[in-house]
Formats: sequence, structure tokens, C-alpha cells
Amino acid sequence: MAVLVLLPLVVSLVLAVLTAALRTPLLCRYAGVLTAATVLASGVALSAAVLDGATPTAGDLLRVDALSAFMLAVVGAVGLTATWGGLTPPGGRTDAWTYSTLVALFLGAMSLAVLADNLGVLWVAVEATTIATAFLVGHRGTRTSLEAAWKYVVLGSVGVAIAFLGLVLLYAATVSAGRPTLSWIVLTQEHLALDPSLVKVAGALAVLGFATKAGLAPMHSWLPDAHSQAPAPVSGLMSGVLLSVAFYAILRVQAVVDPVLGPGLMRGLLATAGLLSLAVAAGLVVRQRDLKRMLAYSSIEHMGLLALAAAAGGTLALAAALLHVLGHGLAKSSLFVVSGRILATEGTTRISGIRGLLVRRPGVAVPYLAGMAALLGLPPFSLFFSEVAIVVAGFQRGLGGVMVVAVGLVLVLFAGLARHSAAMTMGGSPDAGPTPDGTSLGPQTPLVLALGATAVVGLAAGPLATLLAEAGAVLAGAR
Amino acid sequence: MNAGALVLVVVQVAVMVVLSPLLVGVMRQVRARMEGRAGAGVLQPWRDLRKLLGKETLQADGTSWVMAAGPVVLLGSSALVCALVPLVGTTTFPLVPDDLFVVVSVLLLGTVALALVGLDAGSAFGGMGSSRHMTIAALVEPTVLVSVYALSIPVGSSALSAIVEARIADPASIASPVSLLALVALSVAVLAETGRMPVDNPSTHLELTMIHEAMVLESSGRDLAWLELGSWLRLGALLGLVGSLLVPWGIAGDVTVPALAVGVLALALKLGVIGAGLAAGEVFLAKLRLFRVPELLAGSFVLAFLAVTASYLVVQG
Amino acid sequence: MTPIQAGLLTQLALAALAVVAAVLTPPRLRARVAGAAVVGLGVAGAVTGAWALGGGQGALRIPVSLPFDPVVLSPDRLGGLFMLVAGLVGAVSASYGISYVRGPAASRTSWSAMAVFLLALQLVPAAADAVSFLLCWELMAVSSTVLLLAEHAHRAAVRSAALWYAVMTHLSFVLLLVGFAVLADAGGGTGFAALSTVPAGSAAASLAFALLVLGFASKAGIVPLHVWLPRAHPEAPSHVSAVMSAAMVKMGVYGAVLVTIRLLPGGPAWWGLLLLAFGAVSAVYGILQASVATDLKRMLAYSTSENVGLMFLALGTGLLLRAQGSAGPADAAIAACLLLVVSHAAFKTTLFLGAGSVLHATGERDLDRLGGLGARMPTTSVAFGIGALGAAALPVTSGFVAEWALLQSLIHGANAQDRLVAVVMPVSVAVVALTAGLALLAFVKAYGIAFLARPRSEGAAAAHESAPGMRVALVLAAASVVVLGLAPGPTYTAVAAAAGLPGPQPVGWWGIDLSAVGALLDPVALTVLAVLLVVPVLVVSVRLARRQPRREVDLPWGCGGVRLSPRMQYTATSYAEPLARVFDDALRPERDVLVTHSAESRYLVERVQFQQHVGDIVEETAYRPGIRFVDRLGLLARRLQNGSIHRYLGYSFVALLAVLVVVSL
Amino acid sequence: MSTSWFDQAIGLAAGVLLLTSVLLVWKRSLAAAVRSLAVQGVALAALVAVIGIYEGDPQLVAIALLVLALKGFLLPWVLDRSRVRIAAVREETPLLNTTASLLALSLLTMLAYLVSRPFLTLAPGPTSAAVPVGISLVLYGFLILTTRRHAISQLVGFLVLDNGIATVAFLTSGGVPLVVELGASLDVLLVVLILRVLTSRITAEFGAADLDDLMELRD
Repeated sequence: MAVLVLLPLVVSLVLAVLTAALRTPLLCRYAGVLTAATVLASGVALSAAVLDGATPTAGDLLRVDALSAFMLAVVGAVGLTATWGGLTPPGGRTDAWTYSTLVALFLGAMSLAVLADNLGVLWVAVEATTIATAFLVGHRGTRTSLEAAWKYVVLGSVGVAIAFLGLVLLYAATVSAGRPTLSWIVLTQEHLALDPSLVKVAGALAVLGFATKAGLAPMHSWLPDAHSQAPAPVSGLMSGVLLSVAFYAILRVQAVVDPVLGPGLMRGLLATAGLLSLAVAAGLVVRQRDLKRMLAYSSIEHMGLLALAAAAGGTLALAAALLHVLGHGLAKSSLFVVSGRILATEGTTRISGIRGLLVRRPGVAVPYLAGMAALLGLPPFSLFFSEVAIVVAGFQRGLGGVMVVAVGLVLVLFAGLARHSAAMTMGGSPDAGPTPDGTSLGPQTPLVLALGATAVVGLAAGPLATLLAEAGAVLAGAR
Repeated sequence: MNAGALVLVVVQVAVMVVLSPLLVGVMRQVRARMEGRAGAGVLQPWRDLRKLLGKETLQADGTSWVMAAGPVVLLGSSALVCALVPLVGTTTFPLVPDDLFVVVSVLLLGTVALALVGLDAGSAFGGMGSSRHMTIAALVEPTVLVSVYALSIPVGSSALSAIVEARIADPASIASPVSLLALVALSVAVLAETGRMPVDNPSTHLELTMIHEAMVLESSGRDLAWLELGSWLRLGALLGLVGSLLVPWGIAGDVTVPALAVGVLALALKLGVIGAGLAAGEVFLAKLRLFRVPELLAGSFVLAFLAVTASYLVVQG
Repeated sequence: MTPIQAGLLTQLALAALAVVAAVLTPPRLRARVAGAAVVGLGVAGAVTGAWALGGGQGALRIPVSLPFDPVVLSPDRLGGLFMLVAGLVGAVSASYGISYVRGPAASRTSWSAMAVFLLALQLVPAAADAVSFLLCWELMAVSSTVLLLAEHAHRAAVRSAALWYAVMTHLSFVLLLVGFAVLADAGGGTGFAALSTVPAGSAAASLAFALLVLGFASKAGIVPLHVWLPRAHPEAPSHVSAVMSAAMVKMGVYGAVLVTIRLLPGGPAWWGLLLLAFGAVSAVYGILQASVATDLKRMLAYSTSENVGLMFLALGTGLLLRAQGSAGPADAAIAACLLLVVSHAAFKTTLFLGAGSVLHATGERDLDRLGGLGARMPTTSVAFGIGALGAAALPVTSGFVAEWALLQSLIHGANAQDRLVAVVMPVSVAVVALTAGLALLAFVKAYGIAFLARPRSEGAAAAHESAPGMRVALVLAAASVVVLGLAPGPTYTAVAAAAGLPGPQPVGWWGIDLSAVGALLDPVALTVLAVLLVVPVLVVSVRLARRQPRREVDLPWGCGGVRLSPRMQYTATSYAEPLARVFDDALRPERDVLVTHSAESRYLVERVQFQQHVGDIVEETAYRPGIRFVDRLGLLARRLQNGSIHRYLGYSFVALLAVLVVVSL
Repeated sequence: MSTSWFDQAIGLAAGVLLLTSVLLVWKRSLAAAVRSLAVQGVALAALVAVIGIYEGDPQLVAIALLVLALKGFLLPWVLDRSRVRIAAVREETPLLNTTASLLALSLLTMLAYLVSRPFLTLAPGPTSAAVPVGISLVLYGFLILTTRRHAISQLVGFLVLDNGIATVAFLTSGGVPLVVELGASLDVLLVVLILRVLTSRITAEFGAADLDDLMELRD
């Protein structure tokens, strides 16, 4: 079992090193895909194991419960979508060895983050993602990408540093309770006599710090720049899972803090951050001019919804949050991949420069629209179910007012996103027939699989439902 | 089916077919005399009808079956109204009650037929008449329904015969303010609906003023005959209804020969008096501008509405 | 497996089959194969609905991956009625669509969306819990948006129509979501059984009622939430407009009935008043707009708004009267609401399909450019005429029966000892009467201008009767209008069962006896009497005709033999002009008189052009400023992200300081 | 070993930490800033060493050496190289002028004391008493990051912030677990290296390392 736990870490590391060392075209091209596939396989296998009642561990630091297994599978699935879908015809810049190495490391770091039992290790892994992606954001080497990279690294590291301060204080609290530890399972299970006032500061700082990385307002500022400048697959990875991994960290911290303090503090912080995120996203989507920035703000929106779900708490909201993570990850990574193709064919990501896609380039427009439908929370995509569940759970847990404001903002976002999407895809030039495209830009299969999966997972009971419920229960403290 | 009701229906329709052209004749004659003309005689409408039925019927190119069917529908609906409204007697079929809403709907069916006839020829006049006709009909409907609603409140039924019977039984209710308000409102509505002064001038062919005449311009021969007879029946039935509500006496409560005879005589009398009064009034009235008509109708609606609310206040004390 | 379960499964299977057929079959066969499957789907829905209406039981569980309460489809009688209506409308419209659709509306996407749309429509009334309701509801919204977008590449208006529709329908969804969430919180679960445990008098129930009704009103096209309707209906392919207007909009009514009758029965009087007020405003505003509209389908769309308004008015009356304790009239009003639903489904299907045939044959939707179609398209003309009679609520059509029942309940309702009712009821009667009057004008205009007189454009002159498949569907729909009008008894029995009202007394030939208000209606008897009276006239006419046949002449007389050109005819605009003047303040039309002077002299006029445009005043005054406001906020919000890293760090720093202050206080 | 010695040593180290950071805010010369940072690193190492010696923990002493190498020498050196390479001399016009910055410092210090109250109540002692210094450092670092325009200044700010966290960590619990400590240190090092690379690229691309030039990405 430990092999399964270590597999994603080892494979990503080995592939990264090999790619950096050998730099063969084949390895450069497929290192990311291979890593993602490994992560996914390992995630699925671990999920199965967890459902069988096992709790695989590797050493003191790595421990897999339902939540970890699920998140690992999400990292793998989204990673696979982004990397596979991002395979451009040979010769593109994404073949560079640095790119592949960093993508493999990035995936490895995220895997480590979700597998870690120790909150410190979790933090190190999250910070490592910043390091791995810094050059990926600046990969295009243009002025704007450089600017984005700088903002990303500075804002990201500072934010995560704050989270570290929080963890330090948490550790201090355990020290004074006589049981120095950062192990999550110990913190949640052993009911240490932690000092509430210290845990309060610690938890608030940790959440604030990880919220930076999760793209929650007002610490979101790096996100639109980084997402719009990174190569499309990297944007997909960052938006699809990196944010969620950071959010996962918040969930873990919340699970430690809430039993000590009661849910009030975290609820207040997360609800505020969630509403602010929705407001910022809504405000900036309305008159958005750039496709990728628009997608980035949509990520902020969905992170806001996740924050609200976490604020609500309880098994339903948490399971919904996790399903939301999966659905959003798959849809958003697909959309970023599509945005890369749009950039390649249209030569721009300016919304006003993209017109009549559905007529001219159905191979791009159809996945775009499907992905957007998923993001807008339309059925049968799973985001529909998770959003409904979040709102229902929010009301049940006494966050009715917050939810009302939230759905109002979501409505504005819906209008904005729908308007821009319609402007880009609908209408058009009946004289110019469809242009052959799609396949020449990259494989369609991953998009079909990802969006298909998004459509199916909401309507699938069985193991997934059990896993989600288990993972929600892990956080709610029932397991 | 109730044999008595059947007899009554036959009598009513037959009497109205006879009387309503006479009514028009009387009205024209009164008017002519008051204006200092000799007039064509009371029987002129009958002679017109006979003449029209004998003439050939022309149909313009591009017109459709509506030109032929419309007049029949109008006549049929008018006849049905005559059959349903308590004019001579109050006995009704158990399955075809003289329900207020049914009567109004049947009336409107004729209105629609006439409006379509006006449109069918495709002449500018026809369209104009049709448009004005429908506009007025649309605005009249609330007044009609609300005023009869006001009258129905004390009875608790929307059946006209029940209302009339109740008024015979309790004559005091006729003079009540509610009843008077409702009757005035209803009368205005009837004037508008039948195209009398001050809404329409029935004796003119000036395009600025005409409504009814504009619609029948393209009809000829028997089509025109049916249209005219249908319109006269409507006029007769509606004036007869006002008469029955205002002066309910004489209306046959059961179907016996004497009662029917009295009913017919009473009806003829009422129609004659109302028609003559109306004609006399028309001499002194100027036709309203078309766009002032809604004001008149709004006024009548307010009266009807006041009648309803007042009746509740009265009922509740 | 119960028949209901089998029916639900069959619907799912047929929808899947239709999607597969739409995707896989070649374009030549697609319409027939996929269309047949969709027709089958509709029929399956109708049968299942009828079974449920008859009291059949059965549930189908939807698997979802979140730990909700069970997500279940299980139609009750009320749901069965709406499922039946949706299924029939869908089946007829789809069979019409088989011959009707061309081009983009016949694409794989459109046929698949049609199948999903119909499925969702039929499953909304089957939902037995909030989650499955919302699921079907959204599915319905999404698929109809896709259908609406079919011709996006050809007409720019489609995009804006779809956008309005999408946003308004999402607004509706959001309101429903919050409303159900409030109820679920109070009732302790998302199943309808749990929701209905909330006492109707509680604050939560009232809040939920307000939210849900607003949400349903938005879908139902109730003013002021109707703005999507006059945009979406004209731009959708006509068979889709038919389903949208005749069935989808009804789901809003279904929702309102569901909430007030089934989930939260016995609500306070103001619930009824609210519904009544909404309904009254919509009815009058909708029909006013319809009267002055010149686009045939836009006019039908506004008429939908009117009809739904009447349904809300009827429902509101029912609730109000129930709350005031007069049960008999209340039951009649609720039955009238459902009768209106059934009737509107019949005649609006007819009208939209008829409009589709007109559009198909002439390429025109503008009434001002139609004319003379009666001779060219006899079947369509008759069918549309019957539909128009129904919409104008004239005897003996379904529309007449429904409005009759409504008026009966209104005038008898006021017997309650209540001043509020005493004022509200006459106003309602006046509203219904005015609505009926204006509807008369609107439909005389639509029928007279489009089908009578002479063609006003080349397209209209070149019109031809539509394909047999379309005609069959049209005739079926039109026949249903007459049959429902002639024999309202069975329908009344059905709606009474659906709403859980006391069973009505059968009377005469399939007539209605509203014994609670002492009124009865037997259209067959009325018709027989009418026929008896018309027979002599006909006999005379026929004899005269035999003696002296009708003579065709070249030209109408036209007041003196002026050579008439079609341009001299009244148009739809001029027809409604007097009315537009009367209601100037409510409609605020924009009138332009363009005078072209001749080149020689300014005193000589070469041409005068009169244009009148009636916008939607609700949209202008309520929505536009809102949109502009949000837009301006969007511009302001941009300053948040002005690119300065210091500002960004500042945000984080301020957040850090704020959090530190908060936690250390 | 007497407690008062320990008290004084802790106090001294904390004082130096605080002083250097105030200097960092005060001075605009970049060379001086890097020097102050080096001194601060040494002070931090000293602090760790004192705690290690006082508690007799050889591991902590080893960590002190590591801290000395990293924060006292390696990072300042990297920074200095960078500064020399792009020929940066001074921070020209910070967004907040010096007076205002210094006033802000006092407010931030008060906040830091407020935040550290739990430590004083939980375990009174010299180390707890010095915790506010660490928190202050974090806030100062953030202030420098927010208000300074030059890329090198931001790096300095980041390192001050990091030093603050490390100070808190060592003062409150004698440092986080070793593996975390190592990971964190490695991460910081890598971040600084990345920022250094980016700084030189920015200088090459924009002609200066003034961060206000980085305003092309906006809405």
C-alpha cells in the first residue's frame, strides 16, 4: 500500500529528473501526461483501498484517508486533461524540457500536498508548487508573462508565508499542550488541550495564507495575471487543481480549528472571503475584455463558492465542495485547453477579437460551450448538483443571508459569462464556412472525456457517492 | 328539452325578426320628422331587406369565404342573442341558460364576424371601420360585464332571466341607486356596441365618422341583407334587454298564450318607446370624436364599477 | 414495476433513443427518425401523465452522488395533468417539426435538444423533491436555450433573445433554488413530503412562497418578469415556440399551483392577492402589447403573457377566496386556472404551428407584409382561425369555457363578507373583461390582416399550403381546441381530480355544472340551438344562391371604383392605431413621421412615411437602467485590478491586519 | 548558566532584530538594506543558538549554524550580487514616505503586541516576551513589500517577513519539526533565487527594476 502512496511522488520526481537530464523529445512531450496518468491511477487505486476500509500510510508523514484519495484522483484527472489536451503538434514551445520537468514537479508537489498528513509538509508542498510554476507562468518569456510571474511569486510566497506563520503558532500551541506535533490526524483525533486564543490566531493566519494560494479575495490579485499569461495547460492545472489543493489545505486547517473554537471563526472568515471573491469575480467579469482573464475570474467565483461551502460545513456541504472541486477542475482545465487553441487559431484572447466561433470553428467552439455550460452550473454537469447542495446546506446551517447574496452575485456572473461566451461563439459569418480545425490543434479525446466525466459524476451514485460522503465525513469529524 | 322554452325561443326570435326592422324604421322616422323631413316610412327597412334579398350578390376579386359566411354568422349570433335574452318571457332551457357571459360571448362572435367582413375586401374603408369597431368593442366589454355583474349581485346569479324575475318580484330594487347606476352604464355600452350616437352616426357615409357603414361597404345582395338584419336584431335585442331590466313588467313568467301575447305587446311597446326616445335624443347629440369615445366608455365603466362596490356596501349595510 | 415506473423509464429510453438517432442518422432521414422518437416520447409522456392523473402510483429514483434526501420522480395527479399536457403538445409539435424544420433547426444538436427538452418538460411535473425538480427545471431551460439558438448564425436577434432568455431563466432558477432552500431548511429535508410539513402561516413559508412564486412567474412570463418571452418566442423555430409557449411556460403555472395547493396549502389571503395582482397586470399588459404588436410571433408571445396572467389571476382568486372561507367559488377558480392551462395549451399550439406554416410559406413574420393567405393556405387559415377564436375566448372553443368558469367564480366569490374581496372581485372582472375585449381585437387583427384581403408582399403572394405532415399536426391541434370547447365535462373532471377538488356533476352532453356557484354550461346544447336558428337563414341563402349565384367581380367597390392597390389596405399597425392612442400612456409608442419633400420645392411633399414602434416599457424602465448600473459597476470594478503589485500586496496586507485585529480583539 | 543571562541574550538578539528592521524601513539605500538584512540574519542565528545552548539542544545549535549560513550569508550575498548586477543604488520614492512609514511601524508594533498576548498569558518568560518582535518583523516585512517600488526592496521585504516567522517559530517552540524546517528553508531559498532570476530578466526587459513598470496586466 505504501507503494501506491509513494508512487506518484516517485514517478514525478524520476520523470522530472530524467527529462531534465536526457531531454529526449519523446520524454519532453509525454513526461507530464505520464505523471498525471500515474497520479490518477494511484488516486483511483487508493480510493478503492480507502473504500475497502484501509488507511494507507507511508512513514509518519504521508497518510491517505478518503479525502486525500479523492483529491489525489482529482489532481490526476485534471492533470491528465490539461497535459493530454495541451499536447500541441510537435515543435511547439511546450516541448521544451524545462516545461515538462516543471509540469512533472508541479504534479508531484500537488500530490505531496494532498498525501501529507503533516500540516508542515502540506505547507512545504504548497510552497513548492509556487516554485515549480513560477517559471511556467513566465514560460512565454514576454514582458507580460514576466510581470505575471513576478506578481505570482511575490504575492504567492508572501501569502503562503503567512500560512506558515499560522502553522508555527499552531505548533507552538501543541508544544504548550505538551504534545508537539503538526500531524493532522493527531490534531483532530487526540483532542489536545490547545489554547483557544492561540489556535484562533493560528487558524486565522493559516486560512488567510492558504486563501492566497486558493485565489480567494482579497488575496486573489495574482490569479488573473498568472492564469492569463501561463501556457494554456498550465493555466488549466493551476486553476483546475492548484487552487483546489490550497483550498484542501484550508479544509484541513478548518478541521483542526473548529473542534477547538467552534465553527464561528472559520465560518466568518470563509463566508467573508467567499462573498468577497464572488463580488470581485462578478465585478470584473461584467466588462471583461480577455478570455483567459475571464476564465480566471470564473475560478475565483468557484473558489468563493467552495469557501461558502466550507463555511457552511456539514457532510452535505463538504461532499458538495469536493464534487465541486472535481467538476470545476475538469471543466476549467478543459476550457483553458480550449482557450489555448483559440489563441492558436485566432491569434488573440481578446474577447472582441473572437467572433462567430461556432460557425467558423465548431471543433473549438463546441467544447468551449460545453465547458462553459458546466462552469455555469447547468445540468447535467456535476457543478449543478454541487451548487444546489451548497445553497441548500448553507440555508440548513444558518447561512441563509450569505447564500442569498451569493446566488445574486452568481446570477450576475452568469449573465456576464453568458454574454461574453455568446459574443464569441454565436452569430457569425455564414459566408465563411467551417474551417477544418480541432484535431490539428491537439487531441479532442481528453476534452470529451473530461467534460463527459463532469456530466456523469453528478448523476452517479455508487462508489463515488460513498467516497464523497466519506471524505465529507472525514472533515466533519465523523471519521 | 323543455317544450315551453322551445316555444318561447321561437316566439322571441320570430317577434324580434319582425320587430327590429320596424324599430329601426320608427327610429329613422322619428328622427326625420324631428329634423323636418318627411321620412321614408316605418316600413322602409323591411322594403330594403326585400330589395336586397332580390338583388344579385357581387364578390370582389381576392375576397374569401368570409364575405359569404360572415353575414350568416352575424345574423345567427344575433338570433341566438334574441333567443337567450329574456324579452318576451323568462323560461329557459335547463342546459342553455341565458347566462350573462354566454350572451356577451355570442354577441362578440357577431362582432368578430362583422369586423372580419370589413377586413376581407381589402379596402381602406373596411379596415378602418373594422379597426374602430373592434377598438370600441374591446373597451365596451368591461362596462357590459361589470354593469350586469352589479345587477346580478342581489340575485346571486348571472342568469339574465333570474335577474329579471327578481326585479319583477321586488320592484323597489329597480329604483335603487345601484340599479340606476348600472342601467345608465349599460345603456351607454349598448349605444356604443350598436353604433348609435354619440359613438357612431348610423346615417352617414362620411369616412371620418363612419364605423358600421364602412364595414359593410363591400357587401351586396343577400350578404348585405343578412348584415343589416343581423345588426338590427342586435340593436333590438340589446334595447329590449335594457327595457326588460328597466321595466320588467309584462314579461311572461310561464309559457301560455295570454302571457306570451302580453309579453309580445309589452316588448313592442318598450322597444317603441325606447327607440323613439333614443332617436329623439340623437337629434340633439353631436357625434363624438373617435378619440373622445374612450372617455365616454371610461365614464360608463366607472358608473358600473361604482354600482358593484355600492351594491356590496348596501348588501352588507 | 408499476405502469408509472414503466412510463418514466420509457420516456428516458425514448429520449435517449431520439438523441442517438439525431446524432447517428444521416441528415436526410434525421428528421423522420429522430422526430418519430420524439413524438413517441411525447406520447409516452401523455400516457404516463394520464395514468398518474387517474391515480396511478410509482416512483423512479435518480442516482446522485451527493448525500441529498432521495431524489425521486413520482408524479401525483396534479403532475400527471401537466405531464399529459406537455406530452400532447410535444408530440403534436414534434410531428409538425418533422416536415417543418430545415437548415440549422434540423441539425443533430437541435433534434437532440428537442428530445431532452421534451423529456425535461415531462419530468418537471413528475419531480417529487426539490432537487429533482430543479434538475429537470434547469435541464428544460438549457435544452430550450439550445433550441432557441438554432438560427443564431442567420439572425443577429437570436443571440440577444437567447441571452435574455438564459439570464431570465437563470434568475428564475436562482429564485426557486433559494425558495426551496428556505423551505428545506424549515421542513428538514428536500423531499416534497418534508417541504409540505412547513405550516403555511409561518414566516419561512411566506418567504419561500414569495421567492418561489417570483421564480415561477419569471418562467411563466408574468409581467414584469416577462421580458424574455417576446424575444425568445419569435426567434425560436415555430414548433419549438409552440412547445415553449404551450407547455414550458405552463411549468411556471404548475409550480405556482404546486406551491400553493400541494406544498403549502392554506396560505394567508395576501398570497392570493399577490398572485392575483401579478396576474391582472400581466393579463392587461400582455394583451395590450399583443394588440399593438405587428410581428405575428411576438404578438402570440405577448398573448401567452396575457393567458398566463389569467391563470395566475384565477389561482390567486382561488387562494384568496379559500382564505376568506368561500370554498365553492374558490374551487371553481382553481379549476378555471387549470382549465385555462389545458385550453391555452391547445390553442397556443395551434396558433404557433399556424404561424410556423405562415413563416414557412412566406418567409414573413411581419403582419404588415402578410395578407390574402386564406385563399392560398386554406387548411392553415381555418386552423389558425380556430386557434384565434380560442385565444379570443369565443364560443365554442376551449378558451371560452375556461374564461367562463373564471368569471363565474369571480362574480360569485364576492359573497364572502369581506370588503377586500368586494373591491378586488369587480376589479378582476373588469380586468378579465378588458383582457377578453382586447384579445378579441388582437386576434381579429392577426387573422384578418394575415389571412384576409390581399397580399401585402411578394412573399405573401407566393405563399403555398404547407406539407401534409404539418397540416395534420395543425388540424389535430385545432380539433383539440374545438373538442375541448364542445365537451368541457371530462376536462373539468380531470382538472378537479388533479387539484383535489370535489368531483363535479356531469350535465347534459359533456357539460360543466359549477353547482357551487349555481352555473352550468353545456356547449353542445348551445351549439344545437345556434344551429337550429341558423338553419333557416342557410336555407334561404342557399335557395337564393341557387336562383342567383354569386358573381365574381374584378375590383372591390371601394367607395367609387378607385383602383385599389394592396398598399391602400389597412395594416396591422394602422389597425391597432386607435387602441395605441387610447393607451398611449401605458404603451408609449414611438411615432416617426418621415416627410420626403420633392426636389423642386419644400412645399411639395413627395412621400410621407409613418412609423410606429412600440417597445416594452417594462424593459425600458426597469431592466435597462439595471443593466446600465451593473455595467457601470463593472467599469468601476476594473480599477480594483489596475496592475500595480503594490496595490495587490496592499489588499493582502489590509486583509492580514484586519484578520489580526479581529482575532486579537 | 543563570536565567538573567539568558534573558539578556534573548532581549539583545530581539533588539537587534527589531533595530535592523526599523533601519530597513528608514534607509533607502539598497546596499545598506542588504547589510542590515545580513545583520538581522546573524542576530536570528544568535537567537537560535542562545535558545539551543540554554535548552542544551545540540540539534538547535546545528540549526543555528544553518540559519547563520543561509540568512546571515547566503541570501544577503545572493541579493547583493543581484543588486550589483543590475546596478541598483537606492529606492527612489517609496509609496509611503519615511515619516509615515515609521509612524506605521509603531502602529504595527502595537498590533503585534496585541496579537502576541496569548503567549504571554500562556507561558510567561523571556522567549514569550520576545514573540511580539517576531510578529512585528512579519508586519514590517509586509509593509516594506507593499510600499517599496524596487524589485530588490521587495526581496528584502520578503526576507524580513520570513525572518519574522522564523523568529516566532524559534521563540515559541524552538523551531518547527526538522523536516518542515528544512523544507521551508529550501523553499525560501528557491523563491529568492527565482525572484533573483526574474529581477534580472525584468531589468533586461523593462530597462529597470522599478515594479511600477509592471502594470501592463490590468483589467
